[in-house]
Amino acid sequence: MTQVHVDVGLDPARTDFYRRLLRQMLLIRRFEEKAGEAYAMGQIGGFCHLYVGQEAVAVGAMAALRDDDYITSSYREHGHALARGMPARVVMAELFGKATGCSKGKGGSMHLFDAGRNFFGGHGIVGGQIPIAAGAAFAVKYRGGDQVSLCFFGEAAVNIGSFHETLNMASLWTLPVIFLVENNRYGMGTALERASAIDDIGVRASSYGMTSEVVDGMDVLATYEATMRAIARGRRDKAPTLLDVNTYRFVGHSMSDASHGTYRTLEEVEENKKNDPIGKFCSQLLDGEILDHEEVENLDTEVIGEVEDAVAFAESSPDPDPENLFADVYHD
Amino acid sequence: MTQVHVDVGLDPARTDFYRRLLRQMLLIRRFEEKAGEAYAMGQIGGFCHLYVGQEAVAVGAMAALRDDDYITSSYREHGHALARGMPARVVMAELFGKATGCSKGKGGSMHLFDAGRNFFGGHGIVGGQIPIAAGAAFAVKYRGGDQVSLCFFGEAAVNIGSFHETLNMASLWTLPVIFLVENNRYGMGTALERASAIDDIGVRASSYGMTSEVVDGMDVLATYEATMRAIARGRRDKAPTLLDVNTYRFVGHSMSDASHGTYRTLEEVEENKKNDPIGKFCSQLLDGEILDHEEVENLDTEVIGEVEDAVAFAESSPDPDPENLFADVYHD
Amino acid sequence: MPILTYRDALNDALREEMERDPDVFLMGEEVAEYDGAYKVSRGLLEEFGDKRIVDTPITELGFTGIGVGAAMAGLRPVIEFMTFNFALLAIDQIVNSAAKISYMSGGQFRIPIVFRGPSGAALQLGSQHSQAFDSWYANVPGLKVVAPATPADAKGLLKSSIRDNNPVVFLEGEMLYNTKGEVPDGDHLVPIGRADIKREGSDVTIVCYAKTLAPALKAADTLASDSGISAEVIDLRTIRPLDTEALVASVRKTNRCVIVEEGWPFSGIGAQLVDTIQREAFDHLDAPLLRVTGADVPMPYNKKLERAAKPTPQKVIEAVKQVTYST
Amino acid sequence: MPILTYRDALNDALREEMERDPDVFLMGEEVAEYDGAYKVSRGLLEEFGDKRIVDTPITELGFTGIGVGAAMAGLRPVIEFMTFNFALLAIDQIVNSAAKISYMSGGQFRIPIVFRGPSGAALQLGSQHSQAFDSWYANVPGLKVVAPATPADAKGLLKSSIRDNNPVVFLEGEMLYNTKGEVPDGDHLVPIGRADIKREGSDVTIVCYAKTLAPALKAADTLASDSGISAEVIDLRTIRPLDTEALVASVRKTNRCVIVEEGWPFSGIGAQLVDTIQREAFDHLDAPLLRVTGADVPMPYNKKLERAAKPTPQKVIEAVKQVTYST
Ligand SMILES: Cc1ncc(C[n+]2csc(CCOP(=O)(O)OP(=O)(O)O)c2C)c(N)n1
Ligand SMILES: Cc1ncc(C[n+]2csc(CCOP(=O)(O)OP(=O)(O)O)c2C)c(N)n1
Ligand SMILES: [Mg+2]
Ligand SMILES: [Mg+2]
Repeated sequence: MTQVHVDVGLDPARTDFYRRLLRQMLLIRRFEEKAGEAYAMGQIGGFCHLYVGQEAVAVGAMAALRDDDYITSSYREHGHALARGMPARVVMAELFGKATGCSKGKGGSMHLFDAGRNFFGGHGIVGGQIPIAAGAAFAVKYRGGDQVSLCFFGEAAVNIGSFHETLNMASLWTLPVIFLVENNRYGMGTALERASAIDDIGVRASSYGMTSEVVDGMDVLATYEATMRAIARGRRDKAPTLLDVNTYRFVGHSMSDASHGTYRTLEEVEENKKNDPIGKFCSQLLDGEILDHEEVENLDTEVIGEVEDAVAFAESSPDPDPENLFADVYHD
Repeated sequence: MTQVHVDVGLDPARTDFYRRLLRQMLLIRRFEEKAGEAYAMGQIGGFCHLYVGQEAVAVGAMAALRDDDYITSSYREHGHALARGMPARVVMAELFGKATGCSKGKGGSMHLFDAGRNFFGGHGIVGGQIPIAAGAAFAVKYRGGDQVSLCFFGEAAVNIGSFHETLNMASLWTLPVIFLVENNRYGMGTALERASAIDDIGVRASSYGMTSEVVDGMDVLATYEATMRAIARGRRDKAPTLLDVNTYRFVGHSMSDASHGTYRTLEEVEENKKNDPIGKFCSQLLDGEILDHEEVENLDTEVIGEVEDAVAFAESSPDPDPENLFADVYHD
Repeated sequence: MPILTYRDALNDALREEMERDPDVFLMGEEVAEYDGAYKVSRGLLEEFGDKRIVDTPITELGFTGIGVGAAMAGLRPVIEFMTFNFALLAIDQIVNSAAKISYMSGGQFRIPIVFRGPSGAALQLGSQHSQAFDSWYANVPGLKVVAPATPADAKGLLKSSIRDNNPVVFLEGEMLYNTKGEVPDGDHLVPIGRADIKREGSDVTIVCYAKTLAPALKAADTLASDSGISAEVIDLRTIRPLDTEALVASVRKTNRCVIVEEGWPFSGIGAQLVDTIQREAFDHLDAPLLRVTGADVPMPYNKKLERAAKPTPQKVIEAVKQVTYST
Repeated sequence: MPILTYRDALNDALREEMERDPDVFLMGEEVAEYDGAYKVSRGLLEEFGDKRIVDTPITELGFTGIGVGAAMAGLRPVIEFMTFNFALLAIDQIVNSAAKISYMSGGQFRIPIVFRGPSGAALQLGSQHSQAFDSWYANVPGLKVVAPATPADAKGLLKSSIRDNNPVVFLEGEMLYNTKGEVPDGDHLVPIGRADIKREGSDVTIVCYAKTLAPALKAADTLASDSGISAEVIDLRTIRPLDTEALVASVRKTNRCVIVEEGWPFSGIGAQLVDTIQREAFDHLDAPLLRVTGADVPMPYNKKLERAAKPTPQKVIEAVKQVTYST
C-alpha cells in the first residue's frame, strides 16, 4: 500500500465546494445528535448505529462521486445516505418507521435505500454489502459504462469470508469498485488488533494484487482526494482499489453501547475527539479565510433547522398502513 | 514467502526411511490404478477423485508427522489415508461401500475417516476441512500439547471464505496448524490464474503475517523437509505455516473428467508426467545406489499384492446391514 | 413435438432467453470453458462470449452476492450452483439479500435473479453431496421455488423464471438431466405457481415434484394394474407459491392423499402440504395424509443403504395401500 | 427456589458446566471482554480466563468449523452466535460437518458441541435481524434442537445440551433474557426430548415453545375467563427429537389443537406438528389443526407492522375459537 501525502492547500475558488462539504458534515452531526435524542425518547427503535466522528469519510468520499455512481453500505449508513443527498426528512422518517421514510418504514435505521440515487442500502449482515457492491460494478462493466461502485464497510469486516471472495473476484475481473474500509479501530467492543492477525489492512489488498491507500479519514479533503484517485483508476482502468480510511467513532457502537468503559477508555475517546473532523475542517476554513465565523454559524443554524424540520416531518408522518404488511414482498 | 533450496544428498543410513517413502508412493499409485479399474467396473460408485501424480505430497508430508498429530483433507484423500498408515483393505472396502470399510461403507471415497490415527477426514465441501483442522490445533493448544494439525487442500480452495477466516484466526491465535496447499494448478477445469487474482499463493499468507514456503511437491524429500520445518514452527512456537506445494494430477479431476482435452492439452499432461514423483525418486535412489532395480521391483510387486489383497477383501466383504441405516446418526 | 433431454431443454431455455434479452447472463463455476459441470450450459460460451457466460472462482457466497448487486443494477443474472449442496455457503445472500431487499427498501428494488442447479441426491455421492433443502427455500417469503420434473416443464419454467421479477430458486436434478420427453416448439412458457396433473385418478392423490414424479407414476401404474387402485398424480412443479387450489380440488375428489418428496421428513415440503390440505379439506379426508420422504439420516454412500434411504415406488405403493385401507 | 432471569439461568448453566468439565469452553463474538453482546457470559472471562472464554473475529463460518474440529479432538465447545441470524453464514459447517461427521465416519467421531444464541425477532430490528430458522435446524438429522421458554428450562436444558454427545442447536430469545422465574437449586438438569405441560386443560391443546409460550398462556387465561374454554398449553422445549407421545396424548384428550410459532409458515415447525398429529391422532380430531405463525413476510421495521407480523394472544384466541367452533 502507498500512503500518499498531498498538500491540499485551500483554493478560494473552491469555496462553494468547501462550504458544501462542511455543511454536509454539520448536517450529519446534527442529524445524528437528534437521532440519538429521538432514540432515547423511544421515537426510534431497534438498533441505531450513529456516525458521529466519522463524518469526513462519508462526505469526502461521496463528494468525489457522480450522480450515476453506485453506493453500498452497512447498518451505520445514516451519514452515507445524507452525504449522497437523500433528504434528511426521508431518512429521519425511516428511522421513525414512518410511511414517508425512504424505505416506507419497512427498513429502519439499518436499511436505508434510494434507488433513484443508486444508493444500494443499508445492510445488516457484516460483509453482506461487499459482493453486492462488486455486483453493481459488474453491471457497469457489462454495459460498458464508466461508473464506479463505492462500498463502505468497517475494519472488522475485513476478516469475514465475503470480503476475501469479493476482493479476489473484483481484482481478477478488474471491476470498478472501491472498497472503502472505515477503520474506526473497533468492531463493537473488539479492537482491530484483537481480531486481525495483521493490522495493516492495505497488506490484505496486496493479496489480490489490488492497489490500496491509507487515508486520513478525519480529513475530509484527504478523503476526497484519495477517493478521486480511486475513482480515476476505476473509471479508466476498471481497476478496484482498497482505501484504508482511518477514523474514529466518538459514540458507542450502537445506542445500547456506552461510548467508553468496557473496551476503550474515556481518555482515548477524549483524545480522539480533539481530532474532530468537523472542528478541524472549520479551523482550516477559518484559518485560510475561506469562510468566516458567521458563515459557519449560519451553516450550522441552517442544518439544525433542516434536522428539526426532518424530525417534525417524521413525527407528523403516518405509520405505514397495516394493509401494507404484505406489499413489496414480490414484484409482478 | 521464501523458497528454500536444501540439498538433500541421499544418506545411506536412511535407506529404510527412503524405502518406506518409495513403498508408500508406489502403494498409492497402484491403489489408485486399481480404484480406477474398479470404478470402471461399477464396483465403486459416486465421485472418485484419484491422486495419481501427487503421491510425493502425501507421502513426504505425512512422513514428517508423529502418530499423535492430526490430519484433515478433502475429497481427494485416498493417498493421505494410505500415507497415514490406514490399511489398503479398509480404504478400498470403503470405496466399495462395504461394512468393513473405514467408515463402514457410509462415507465412501470422499469421506475416509480414522479416529485411531487422528485422520479427521475426507471432506466434500471445498474449504470445509480448513477450519476443522484449525479446531484440532486449537484443542492441542488448549490442552498444552505439542502436536500439530496438518490440513491438505487444493489451490482452488484458497479463494473461498473459510480459507481466509481460518488463516487469520490461526495466525492471530498462533495455532499449530500447517495449511498445505496441493497446488496442482487446476480446480476441476479452472486453471489457477483464471480463479486467483494473484497466482503466488504465498503472498496470501503474508496477509495474515504467516510464514509460507513454496515446495516442489514432485520431490518427496523436499516435501518432507519443508513439512519438517513447518512442524518445528508448529510444535515450538505454535505458529501456523502455509506450504504452497507444487504438484500435478496426471488424471482427470474425477472419474468422469478426461485427463486432457477441455482445459489442458495432452502435451501439457505428458510434459508433466516426465516429472513423475515416483519415477524421479526411483532414479534418485538407483543413482545414489541406495536401492537396486531388484529391490524396487520387489517393492512394486509387494504393493501390487497388497492392493490386490485389498480388492479381494473389499469384494468379499459384506454390504452394511440395512438395519444400520439409522445407526450412527446420534451418540448416546 | 421434438424429443429433448431435460438437460437440452434447459440449455434451450437459457439460449432463447439470452437471445431475447441482453441483460440475461449466466454465472457460476465451470459454466463457461468447461461447458458446465453437468453440461447444461454446453455451447453457450461459444455463442455468447465470456462477458455473458462467466466462470467464477469457488466462492459461492461471493458470486451470489455479485449476482444480487448486478440484479439491483438492472441485469437479470442466472446463477448456477454446481449443485445446491454448495449453495449452503451462499444462503445468507439468497435469504438476507435476494429475498429481502425488495421488502426492506419498501419495494424500490426488484431482484430478478435465478439460482439454479441440481438439488438432492444423485447416485452414491454421500452425505455432503446428497441433500434437498427445498423446504428451506420454500420457507422464505421473497423467494419463489420451482422444481420441474419433465423436459417440457424444465424449459417452460426456466424461461418463466428468467422473466420473473423476483428471485427464483430453480431446483433441477442430476438424475433428471438425461431423461427425455416431448418439448413444445417455439416460445414455450410454463407459468410459475401452477401444478400439473400428470395422471388422472379417483381413489387417491399422489403429490410429487421433480425426481419423485417417476416413482409416483410407477407406483400409480402398479397400483392400477395390480390392485385396481386409481391414483391421481399431481406434479407440483412450483413449490412456492403453492398451487393450493389444484391440490385441494384433487383431494376433495379422492379423499386420500400421499405426498412423496426426496428431502428429510421433519418440516419438509410434505409437512406443509399436509398442513394445507387438512386445513382446506378436513371434512373430505377419509384417512390421514401420509408422506413418503427421504430417510431421516444423512445420505449413506453404500448403494443398498442409499436405495433404502430414498423414496421408491414400493414405498409409495405401501403408503397408498395404507390410506386406502387395502393392506 | 431462587428467582432468576433467563439470562442468569444460562450464565449459571455455563459456569457450572465449565467448572464441572475442563473440556468445556465458550467461543464467539464479544463473549469475553465485552461479557457477551447480551451479557449471557457475564463474569465468565474473569472466572475462567481467555483460554476458555474466547473472543473471535467476525467469522461465523470459520469459528464454527474450529468448534467442530475441537470437538472431534475431544473438547466440548459451546459456540455463541451473537444472534442466530448470523449463523446462516456458518450453516454449512453446522449441517455438513457437525451434523454429518458421526454418520459419514461410521460412528467413529462424536461431535459434542452446542450452538447457542438468540433466535427470532426482538423489537424493531428489521428483516435481517428478525428471523427464526428453527425449522431448518430441526429438518437436519444429526442435530438436536432445543428452545427453552423459562429460566428453569433454560438452565436445565443448557446443562443437558453441554453434556450431550451430539451437536445441539440451542435457541434462546433476546426478548426472554430479562424474563424471570424460579430455578431449582443445585445440579438442575432437564432432559432433552421432553415436552412440558405448562397448563392443563381439556378443550383444546395449544402447542408452543420459547417465545410463544407467553402468548399461549395469555390466550389460555383469557379463553378460560372470557369464554370458559379450557386450554392445555404444551411447551415443546425440545423441537428435535420431538416428544410425539406427549403431543398425541394431549390431542387425544382435547381433540383439537392450535400450534403457535414465531417463524414463517411454509414448512415451519408447526407444519411438522400438524403432520405428526393428524397421522397419530386422526380419528381423535374434531377440527382441522390450526397454526398461528409469524406473517409470511420479511420482518418490517415499523412497530405496528412488526406487531401485526408476530403471533399474539389475540391470534391464538381466534384460532382456538375456530377449532372449538365457538366463533
Ligand atoms: C455476520 C455478522 N456477525 C455479527 C454481526 C453483529 N455485529 C454488528 S456490527 C458488528 C461490528 C462490526 O464492526 P465494523 O465492521 O468495524 O464496523 P463499525 O460498526 O465499526 O462501523 C458486529 C459484530 C453482524 N451484524 N453480522
Ligand atoms: C463449496 C464447493 N463448491 C464447489 C464444489 C465442487 N468442486 C469439487 S472439487 C472442485 C475443485 C477443487 O479444486 P482444488 O481445490 O484445486 O482441489 P483439487 O481437486 O485440484 O485437488 C470443485 C469446484 C465443492 N465440492 N464445494
Ligand atoms: Mg469498526
Ligand atoms: Mg487443484
